[in-house]
Amino acid sequence: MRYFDARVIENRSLGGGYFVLRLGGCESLTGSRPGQFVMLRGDWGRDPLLPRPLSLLSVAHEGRADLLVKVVGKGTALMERSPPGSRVSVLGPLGNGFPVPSADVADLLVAGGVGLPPLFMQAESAGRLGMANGSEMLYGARTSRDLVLLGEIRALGIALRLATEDGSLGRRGRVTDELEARLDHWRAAASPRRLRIMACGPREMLWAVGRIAQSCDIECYLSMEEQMACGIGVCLGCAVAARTRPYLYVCKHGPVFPAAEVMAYAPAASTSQSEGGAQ
Amino acid sequence: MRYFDARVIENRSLGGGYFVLRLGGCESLTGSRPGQFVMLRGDWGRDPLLPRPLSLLSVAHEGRADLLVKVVGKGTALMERSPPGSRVSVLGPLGNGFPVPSADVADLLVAGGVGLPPLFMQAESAGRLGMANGSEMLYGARTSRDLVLLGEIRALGIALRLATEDGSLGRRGRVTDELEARLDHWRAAASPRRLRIMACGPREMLWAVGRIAQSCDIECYLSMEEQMACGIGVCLGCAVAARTRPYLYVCKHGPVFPAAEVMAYAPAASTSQSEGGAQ
Amino acid sequence: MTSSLDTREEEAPALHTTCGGIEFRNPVLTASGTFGYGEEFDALLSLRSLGGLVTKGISPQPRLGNPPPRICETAAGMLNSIGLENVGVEAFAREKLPFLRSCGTRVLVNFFGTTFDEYVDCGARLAALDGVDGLEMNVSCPNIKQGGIEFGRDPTVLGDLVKACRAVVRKPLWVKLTPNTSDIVSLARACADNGADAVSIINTITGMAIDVRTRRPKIATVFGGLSGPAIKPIALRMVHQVRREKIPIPICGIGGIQDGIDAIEFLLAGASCVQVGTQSFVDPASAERIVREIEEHCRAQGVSDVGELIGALETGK
Amino acid sequence: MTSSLDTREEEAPALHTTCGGIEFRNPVLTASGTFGYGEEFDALLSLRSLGGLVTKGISPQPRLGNPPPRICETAAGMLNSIGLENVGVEAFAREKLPFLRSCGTRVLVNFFGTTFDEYVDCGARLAALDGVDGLEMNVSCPNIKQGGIEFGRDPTVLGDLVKACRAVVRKPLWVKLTPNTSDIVSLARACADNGADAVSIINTITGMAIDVRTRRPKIATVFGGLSGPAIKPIALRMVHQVRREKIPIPICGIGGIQDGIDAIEFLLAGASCVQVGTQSFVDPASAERIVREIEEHCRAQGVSDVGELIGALETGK
Ligand SMILES: Cc1cc2nc3c(=O)[nH]c(=O)nc-3n(C[C@H](O)[C@H](O)[C@H](O)COP(=O)(O)OP(=O)(O)OC[C@H]3O[C@@H](n4cnc5c(N)ncnc54)[C@H](O)[C@@H]3O)c2cc1C
Ligand SMILES: Cc1cc2nc3c(=O)[nH]c(=O)nc-3n(C[C@H](O)[C@H](O)[C@H](O)COP(=O)(O)OP(=O)(O)OC[C@H]3O[C@@H](n4cnc5c(N)ncnc54)[C@H](O)[C@@H]3O)c2cc1C
Ligand SMILES: Cc1cc2nc3c(=O)[nH]c(=O)nc-3n(C[C@H](O)[C@H](O)[C@H](O)COP(=O)(O)O)c2cc1C
Ligand SMILES: Cc1cc2nc3c(=O)[nH]c(=O)nc-3n(C[C@H](O)[C@H](O)[C@H](O)COP(=O)(O)O)c2cc1C
Ligand code: FES
Ligand code: FES
Repeated sequence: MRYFDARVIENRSLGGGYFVLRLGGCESLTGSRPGQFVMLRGDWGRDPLLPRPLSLLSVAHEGRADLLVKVVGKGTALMERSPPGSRVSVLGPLGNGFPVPSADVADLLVAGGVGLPPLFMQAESAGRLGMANGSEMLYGARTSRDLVLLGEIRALGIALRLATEDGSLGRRGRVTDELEARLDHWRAAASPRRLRIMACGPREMLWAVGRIAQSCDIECYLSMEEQMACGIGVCLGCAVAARTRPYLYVCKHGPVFPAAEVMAYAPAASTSQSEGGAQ
Repeated sequence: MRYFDARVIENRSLGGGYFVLRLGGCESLTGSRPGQFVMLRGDWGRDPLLPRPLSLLSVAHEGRADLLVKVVGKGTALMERSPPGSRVSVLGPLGNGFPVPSADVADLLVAGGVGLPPLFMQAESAGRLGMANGSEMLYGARTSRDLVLLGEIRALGIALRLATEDGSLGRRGRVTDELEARLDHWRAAASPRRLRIMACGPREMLWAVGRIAQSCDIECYLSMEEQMACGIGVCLGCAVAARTRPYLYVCKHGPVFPAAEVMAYAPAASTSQSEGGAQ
Repeated sequence: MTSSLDTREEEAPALHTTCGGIEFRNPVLTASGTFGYGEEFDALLSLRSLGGLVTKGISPQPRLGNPPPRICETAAGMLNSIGLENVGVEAFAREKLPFLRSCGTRVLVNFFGTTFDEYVDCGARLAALDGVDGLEMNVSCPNIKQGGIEFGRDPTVLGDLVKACRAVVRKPLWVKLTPNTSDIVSLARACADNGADAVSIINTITGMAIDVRTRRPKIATVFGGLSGPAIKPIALRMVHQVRREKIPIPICGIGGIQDGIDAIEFLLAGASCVQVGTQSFVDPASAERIVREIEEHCRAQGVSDVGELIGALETGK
Repeated sequence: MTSSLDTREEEAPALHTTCGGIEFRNPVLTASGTFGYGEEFDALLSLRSLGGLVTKGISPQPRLGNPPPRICETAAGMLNSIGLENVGVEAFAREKLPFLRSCGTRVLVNFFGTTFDEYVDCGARLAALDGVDGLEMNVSCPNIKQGGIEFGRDPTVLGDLVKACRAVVRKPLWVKLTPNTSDIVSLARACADNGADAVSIINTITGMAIDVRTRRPKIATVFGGLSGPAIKPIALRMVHQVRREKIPIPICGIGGIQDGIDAIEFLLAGASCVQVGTQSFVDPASAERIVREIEEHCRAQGVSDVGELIGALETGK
């Protein structure tokens, strides 16, 4: 973990408020694991004050790091407007990351919306290890506009299955519907490889994924989000209720947690479904 | 006085931290008087919070307005970085402005550093009325780097005399030294036209100009600065001690004041000189 | 206006609210000392679009105010030490009131004194004026008899002052509380117990700033009042503390409001209306915009009457 | 380091300062709750470059803290309601102190209890530990016996608490005051009168924020503590108020410090040293940078000893 200045070397808009920020000067991020994140702050005075947590999308040689960001508020809006050459402060890599791909395990990478980056990086890493074709990525969002980097994902050599709530691309419905379908398929196929689920996305989606995994007794990892101030475990701000301890910290013990660790305090299915549906 | 959105259409650096911001969409500023100012705020969130007062440098047809700005802190630094197309909020024109040029009066326009804009606009206006060649501009700053827009000033048809503290351009010394020299000259020349002084610049310079004018009994106008919040006379923040009333407001009664109105509370010459000299 | 074209007439959410005996077209007022006597803003926004305005604080006699510098900027805020400069009751009635009478919005007159008697005198004279819809008492003034401590800091002193003014003011009487207290609830209770119609929460918080080069305070009087977005969390907390204790008079929420969302936070915390202060310097048309933003929020959230929002905070208790 | 190369050795301004019985290399400490137990920052700045650090608040027993969400951002600040979660004295001594003993800077341990006895017990046990240079008592905790009002809000209660802890703590004992008061001077005086070695001014200011979509508080406990640049003017004012009254113990200034200039404002207002809190989240290397900026300011202004700045505010009185 290092704290350093980096520069935006490219800022590529993907439409729909999504953009990829390519940073230079990130040598210290070499060797980061998929699922790890950085705290990032631009050169923008006191508004907003705190740095923003962003997952790594990809880390390349020569100190290049890519982030996939969606505009949701002030900080991300300022990032979207950062031209190449802008200075940003970076603290990272932070957090634990996903388990490494393994030859005897088939990973189902479940991404919801802007939860894509850690799973993209996981797929990239699986590809590098020659294990991508055993796994698949399920990627869902509201509309086709929210499904980004599809070409790049396919280029990683991983099977990609899409879902949109409005049916504009892939399955009409939630990514968890697709997950259930795929689990049926895998069970029917009676693959010799053990199944494992890794998910990142909105909280309701994570709970739904966790419940599916629990009901099928499949190993499952969820990448969680919480409000963060420090990113390094000192402010104790990013607490999540956990099973083995009253609270764990997303920035330090996570962001990736075994589902069982955090599912204990997930709301009951019905509530969560209706909350999600009320949108 | 109007409150409206304008756009930066050009942002020209003059070096040394000076730049000219050309705004489009300023139709409401047409007819502004030299010495009037605007409250300007960029699209930059809460830091800094308050708009910044800036004198008009020039107002042209088709809603174009030029401002000459020097970077001194956060707000001006953000303005310097505003690319063409940036949105700014403008409130103006504000304040009173200088007296209009008159055929039987020779005006000595005394500008110190970034105090140039109102006097530039005054000279421009004199030029338009065909009275520029009767007047002269005395323009002083620390070094030649701080003397900007010299070609533009000369193009207005007004005589220009320069002074720098380090002697790098024009007279070595303060602009008030040049002023005294010119007053000697005018007295010797026994011109039929009445003399009048208009000045804008650092406070110490204004007090010095005011004292010179008082001692020679010459009509004199000083453009003052104070911290401002509203620019329209409601916050009562920009008070200056005055002769005819305990306090007058720079934004409402000024920024241009007859020297006698504000000189009553100017510090004694010695203090001011030594303060200035201590820099 | 524009937005009502987008949607059918009957869907327009009801924005009117009542606070402290005054009915307002909508819950957005402008705060004392940040909106002059209204006139200056006539060219910048539609006064008729506002719920109301509160004038600069008036004292029985004109006051000169403090020496400059009087203001400075701070992080997301500003300090001011204007020194309660104002034209006095007489000039107010003669020069400012005629415009206010026809400005098309509710007018509250903020007032103060430097002694008990001055407060009572000032309140009585202002309440007698036609065109004044209500009074807002500024109790953040130094009480000379009590060694310069603000009148509004001690619940007993405050209660007595409110009672004395109440006796002579037959119009709605609001009291604007100081946040320089460890117990805003007791102050609010003292007002309610002594006949105030509403409390305005909060006035500025005492602060200071220093110019490190000159080693002098940035404000000539050393201390000044902090306002702006910086204080919003504190103001909101105080509003909610008073609301939670079920003090039986309504609250006008003030402090750092920049947009409709901020205003709605105050309503949810328990305010019946709000005042926009420093933001009128940042964006002179903000009060009108905030009305629009509240309306948009109500539409988007299916709120048919802004009254549904007042005190609707869910704390799970 | 780099800057001392620019200039001749003998010109380096003296930065060391003494506050509340502890000598510091320079006046910049890091604030409790924002710097963990130091370890996490070892990779981010040079701990040896700091004047000192203050640990997260320790209680006799471990505490779990509050449910999430615990923090949210506000204008130029943040709210937190961590709930004083900590590892407890025992685990602190066993797991955290070994690192702190060799970290190369002064270590103050922030502590608290939920009863008088817990305070005394905790203070005594911590003071007995080797490697602890001093204690900072956090009195912004709810006193369960007094209906949840903070211990530090009443000068009498506070004085008694300080006296009780003083009797068992033979190391420097600082008291960190709550700003949720109308009279910071009386609180500081109660500390001085009862044997405290210094006062730290200020802790966070109670505030709140609301999510208007869900109508719930943004912090699970409804109220949280406001910190960051937003509160700097208030903190600075309180430091100066205490200094002005010539309370006979030194002050450690805290609240919204972002850079060297902010730190110097506190020194001029009367603080003998400062603590950097929230800024360590904004810029984890800031405390070290602030030391450098203070040094640069001293050079630029011809100040040969940072002590010259302490209380050097010129108010013209
Ligand atoms: C470990 C982690 C990894 C993340 N990775 C990515 C990523 O790769 N790409 C991406 O676009 N986003 C990511 N996020 C979310 C991202 O941090 C927030 O979208 C961002 O902080 C919002 O900042 P803002 O200033 O734009 O929004 P704000 O104006 O601060 O707020 C807008 C909304 O976002 C919510 N929000 C603000 N801060 C956070 C936060 N720290 N965590 C969760 N919600 C927040 C607010 O509650 C509000 O509803 C990640 C978050 C975490 C915790
Ligand atoms: C009527 C008027 C006309 C002006 N015209 C021009 C102009 O044409 N061009 C130009 O470059 N500048 C002009 N100024 C000065 C300009 O307003 C300040 O330089 C600017 O506000 C500084 O903002 P900042 O955020 O960059 O600096 P800050 O970070 O706010 O402060 C930097 C320094 O500038 C001082 N300062 C801040 N605000 C003001 C203020 N409102 N008035 C005076 N000093 C201030 C501060 O005390 C500090 O020392 C004018 C000021 C007034 C009052
Ligand atoms: C320049 C200025 C002058 C003020 N004058 C008064 C006043 O005369 N009477 C009063 O009760 N409050 C006065 N206030 C306080 C405001 O009405 C308001 O309570 C405070 O600024 C907090 O709101 P804000 O954060 O929206 O500005 C003044 C505030 C400012 C900034
Ligand atoms: C997340 C967080 C946790 C804190 N924990 C403590 C604590 O345990 N004990 C304490 O005395 N102060 C605590 N504080 C208060 C700080 O030490 C400091 O007094 C306050 O934040 C103001 O300084 P700042 O504006 O520089 O942050 C905490 C502050 C924050 C933001
Ligand atoms: S963000 Fe500070 S502990 Fe996790
Ligand atoms: S700036 Fe507000 S009165 Fe002049």
